[in-house]
Amino acid sequence: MDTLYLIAVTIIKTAIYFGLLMLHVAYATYAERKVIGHIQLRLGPMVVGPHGILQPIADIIKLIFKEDIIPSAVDRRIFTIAPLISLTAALSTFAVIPVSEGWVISDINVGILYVLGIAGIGIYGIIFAGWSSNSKYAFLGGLRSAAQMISYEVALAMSLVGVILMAESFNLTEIVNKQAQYPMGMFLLPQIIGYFVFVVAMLAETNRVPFDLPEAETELVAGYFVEYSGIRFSLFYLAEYLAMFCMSALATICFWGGWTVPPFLVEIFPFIGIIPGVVWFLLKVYFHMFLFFWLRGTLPRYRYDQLMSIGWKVLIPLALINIVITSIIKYYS
Amino acid sequence: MNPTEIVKRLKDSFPEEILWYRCFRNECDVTVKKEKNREILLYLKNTPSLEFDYLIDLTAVDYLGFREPRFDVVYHLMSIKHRHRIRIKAEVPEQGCCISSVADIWKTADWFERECFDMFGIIFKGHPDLRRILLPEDWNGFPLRKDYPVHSDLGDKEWKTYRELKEAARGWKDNES
Amino acid sequence: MSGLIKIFDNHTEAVEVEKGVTVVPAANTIITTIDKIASWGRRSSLWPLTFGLACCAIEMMAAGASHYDLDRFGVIFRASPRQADVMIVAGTVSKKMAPVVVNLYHQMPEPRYVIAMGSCACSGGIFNTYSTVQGVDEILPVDVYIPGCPPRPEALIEGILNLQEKIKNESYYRERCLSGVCLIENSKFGAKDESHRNSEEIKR
Amino acid sequence: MNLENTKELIINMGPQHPATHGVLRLVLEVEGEVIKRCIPYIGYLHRGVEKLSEDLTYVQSLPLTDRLDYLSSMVNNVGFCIAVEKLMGIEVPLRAKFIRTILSEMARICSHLVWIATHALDIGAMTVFLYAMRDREKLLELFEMVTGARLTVSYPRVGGVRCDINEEFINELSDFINKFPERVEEYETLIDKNRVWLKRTKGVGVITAEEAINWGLTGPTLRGSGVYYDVRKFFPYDAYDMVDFEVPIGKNGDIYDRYKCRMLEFRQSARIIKQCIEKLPEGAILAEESPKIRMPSSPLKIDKNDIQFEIYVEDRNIEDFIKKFTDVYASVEAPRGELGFYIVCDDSAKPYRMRVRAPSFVHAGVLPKLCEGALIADVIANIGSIDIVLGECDR
Repeated sequence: MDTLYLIAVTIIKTAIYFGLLMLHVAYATYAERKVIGHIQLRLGPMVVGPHGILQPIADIIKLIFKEDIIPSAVDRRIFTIAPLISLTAALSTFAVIPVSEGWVISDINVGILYVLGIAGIGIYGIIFAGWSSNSKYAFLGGLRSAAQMISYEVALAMSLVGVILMAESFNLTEIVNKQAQYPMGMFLLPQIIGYFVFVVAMLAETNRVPFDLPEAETELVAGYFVEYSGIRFSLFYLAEYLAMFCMSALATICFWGGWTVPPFLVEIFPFIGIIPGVVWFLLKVYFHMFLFFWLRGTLPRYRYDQLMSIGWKVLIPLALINIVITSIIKYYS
Repeated sequence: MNPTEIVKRLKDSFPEEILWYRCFRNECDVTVKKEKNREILLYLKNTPSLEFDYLIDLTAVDYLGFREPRFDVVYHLMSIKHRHRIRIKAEVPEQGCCISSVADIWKTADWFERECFDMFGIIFKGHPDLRRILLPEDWNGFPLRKDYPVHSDLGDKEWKTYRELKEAARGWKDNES
Repeated sequence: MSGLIKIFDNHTEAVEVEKGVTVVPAANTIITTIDKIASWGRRSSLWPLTFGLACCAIEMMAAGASHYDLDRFGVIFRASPRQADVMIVAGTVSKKMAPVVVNLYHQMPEPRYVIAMGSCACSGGIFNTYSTVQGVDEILPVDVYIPGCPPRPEALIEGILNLQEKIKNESYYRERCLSGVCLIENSKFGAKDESHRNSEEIKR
Repeated sequence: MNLENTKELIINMGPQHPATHGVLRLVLEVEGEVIKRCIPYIGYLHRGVEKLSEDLTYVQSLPLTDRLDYLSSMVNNVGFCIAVEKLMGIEVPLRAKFIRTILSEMARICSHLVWIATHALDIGAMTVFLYAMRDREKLLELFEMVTGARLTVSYPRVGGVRCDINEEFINELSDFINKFPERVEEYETLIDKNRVWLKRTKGVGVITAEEAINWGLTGPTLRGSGVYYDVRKFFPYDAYDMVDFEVPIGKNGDIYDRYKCRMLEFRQSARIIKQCIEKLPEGAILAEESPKIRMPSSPLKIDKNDIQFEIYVEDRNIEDFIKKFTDVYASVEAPRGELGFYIVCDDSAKPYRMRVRAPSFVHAGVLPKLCEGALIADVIANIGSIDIVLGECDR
């Protein structure tokens, strides 16, 4: 009976989580167009619904009703499975991400490792897509993506080692709770180097500007998903935005104190203590999402070799230094 | 240097090759025999006081029905140092329609000569890669010759691929109506 | 179509209202709703192919830029034909370019639309010469013509709005295959391969 | 692994590609990301302008030149008009010269704005694109005010300009020109101080001065390599010898220097326009002897006494031919480089041959040299930095 109950609860939780997540992803595209629009002195979607609020819905409906082309020269099986791998991997990461105290589908004790591991699987989808498309642009996009992800995964994981050392746990809820005793209730200040490395690596992991080489529009047309159309294309799109959300959530949890309110804020405005933790969590995630959009509106794109040298020659040494410093401080205090 | 002086020096160096010169609106053109065009152009480029280091333009003109060697290959030269220009023309007949290439003297000439070949069918001997440049490889005829039609309807001379495209389009056009 | 009706309604028999025309009674209630949603989605997010040919492409760029901002209408340019819905033929189509244009058209997924932007794409314009196609409708089915040399960005926006109007009035199930698939089947010069579309897919 | 059976990956870039500025097609042989060979294919926009003009009169040919380099159609028109004026021996009224200069420089700013917009977009900075287009929109409005068209203006006439400019236009233009240098600084803060931009442009796509001359490059692409050549200074036309301006020159010949040259040209253009507005004289705008549009079939009047010639061959009766066919070459400094018109006249109302010496055609030819050994991303940057317009390249 207990097991059944557990399963039922998990399913319901997952369904709610899933629905909200999809809504978020859909409106992330809308938010991106709006934010970038305003950076670029224009308005973004305005006509479909008031202030273009129905734009993402229209996009999704259109993509669903679009013809789904499977080109004759592709490797059919891999071509069909690739977007699913990307999407599944991106979705699975959310199973362990807590949005508030106890609001998590599965509270496992190696949360960070799980997220990093699953995010690593996501790149198989991209490589498969690039390989199976039988298109040179897609192929190059897939290769670039593979090299980029492998290089930056190292930096990303290393930047989190400092956090793990300080929290003495892999569990994400635990990490959030440990942050209470640090200044501002966050790991942000003690782990500032780690945070910097994490943000740069997170941009590269999610293929966003200035590291959007795998899908660089002006070089590789659309990169690895150049041959995908209709619903399959939208799955890649979903996966990309899910990955962005996942990385933002990870940054929030590991560096920004998750759903907790910075204590000094509560001291100044006592009433904000009533606001539920999930709101704080979302606000912090939205800030990171905004960061993605903001950078997209501002920065040019790196070249391939420069991207690699930044990853290996700057970020990884920085992350290592961060680990050493953290360990020394940890050891002596 | 004054254009007429340039012509004079050219005439002194190549007395046999120069056919005539003409000055109009302070621009001089010298018509030469096509056999020695490379030597003349090299002389113009390498002589210190002339130093025509810059090939502005290379083209051809078709004088069908007006003059016997039908084509003129026209070189526009300029010297950045001395700020003077000159125009050299080489007569090319329709039979044996060829002239030596200058692509190794000026890199610019590479594409200009290809274009000239594309448009007039003049063959440049010694050119590294003489292919059509603006039109498709299997195009019929040389459009800038005076006996080529201007307008779109080419009839039999139509490019093969385009004709097939139009036939294919006729298929759905019939369906639509 | 009948397959979809059967999902919702398995009992009603089809009635022959006219000779050769069978209709399932009351089936349209479902179909029209889907129709409406689909066509709303389609017309609200028209993604054109980034495909500039000549002068008109500059006006197309201007229409996409801040002052006119095509993004307001949900129009964002996609560089890959696989993800585009509408091809704006902006500029003179030369004969050398014609196979490429047709090829790109084949690579776009159904339903696909073509806007001929500018005099050259409509009729050849002033360039009645040996190397230009006299209007892109000689090789592609065109939905909307925008005259002008080049048309102003406002004209392009008007053209896109007209296309939306056209989509509004057309059924989701309307067979647009006359424009695309038939062309692939009929043609001799290998468009079937170039379009990279699985031929079995088409037959289904 | 058996390396003998490996071969390079061949990538076909274009004619439909977001970064090839229209319909340029490049076939790249790459090894990994490094380019081993690059073969440009052009002609996808070949419209037969040169052939078509042989079928039209001089005045009718003018609109064709608009559509060559459609980003700066005004300069093309001026180039054509200057060639025909030279042929006919028309002296243009002073006011018309100044108006032409003003509008040519506006066209140069317009064209460079599109260049910075697309170049930045190619490198990935998409916001610069929209900022530049905003200013361009203002200039196009000014163009519309005078000429009635945004892009294809057909404003100059052989012997002058079509209509006069008014006070309102001058006021708005001065407003714009006064604000414009600030705007240029705004672009520079957006990209010039950006590490990513500098990394992508410095030391990439280098052309030395000798190579640049040998390849026949002109305009900012040549000047970026440190060669001082500008048609406006060397062979002044219109009012350029009456205004004071500098020609910016680069040093290293890389993408950054070419970028810098164009950025400095923005300011020089603004300076020229400012001086022209100050010095703008009153008077006629069209020479009296200019050909009338309504009489297309009247032949050109050319004074045959102007022709001096000397024939060195005795055996040919060539004198009539020499007298019949007169030809001129006139060039202007288009935003892309030297735009030349070579016109052969056979005394009829139509050009016997009109040849356009297009800078983009020459510049596209240098692409293989620039791209070989570079990375794929550099190809995009290189195409942007030589600033080609395919309408002019393919004609």
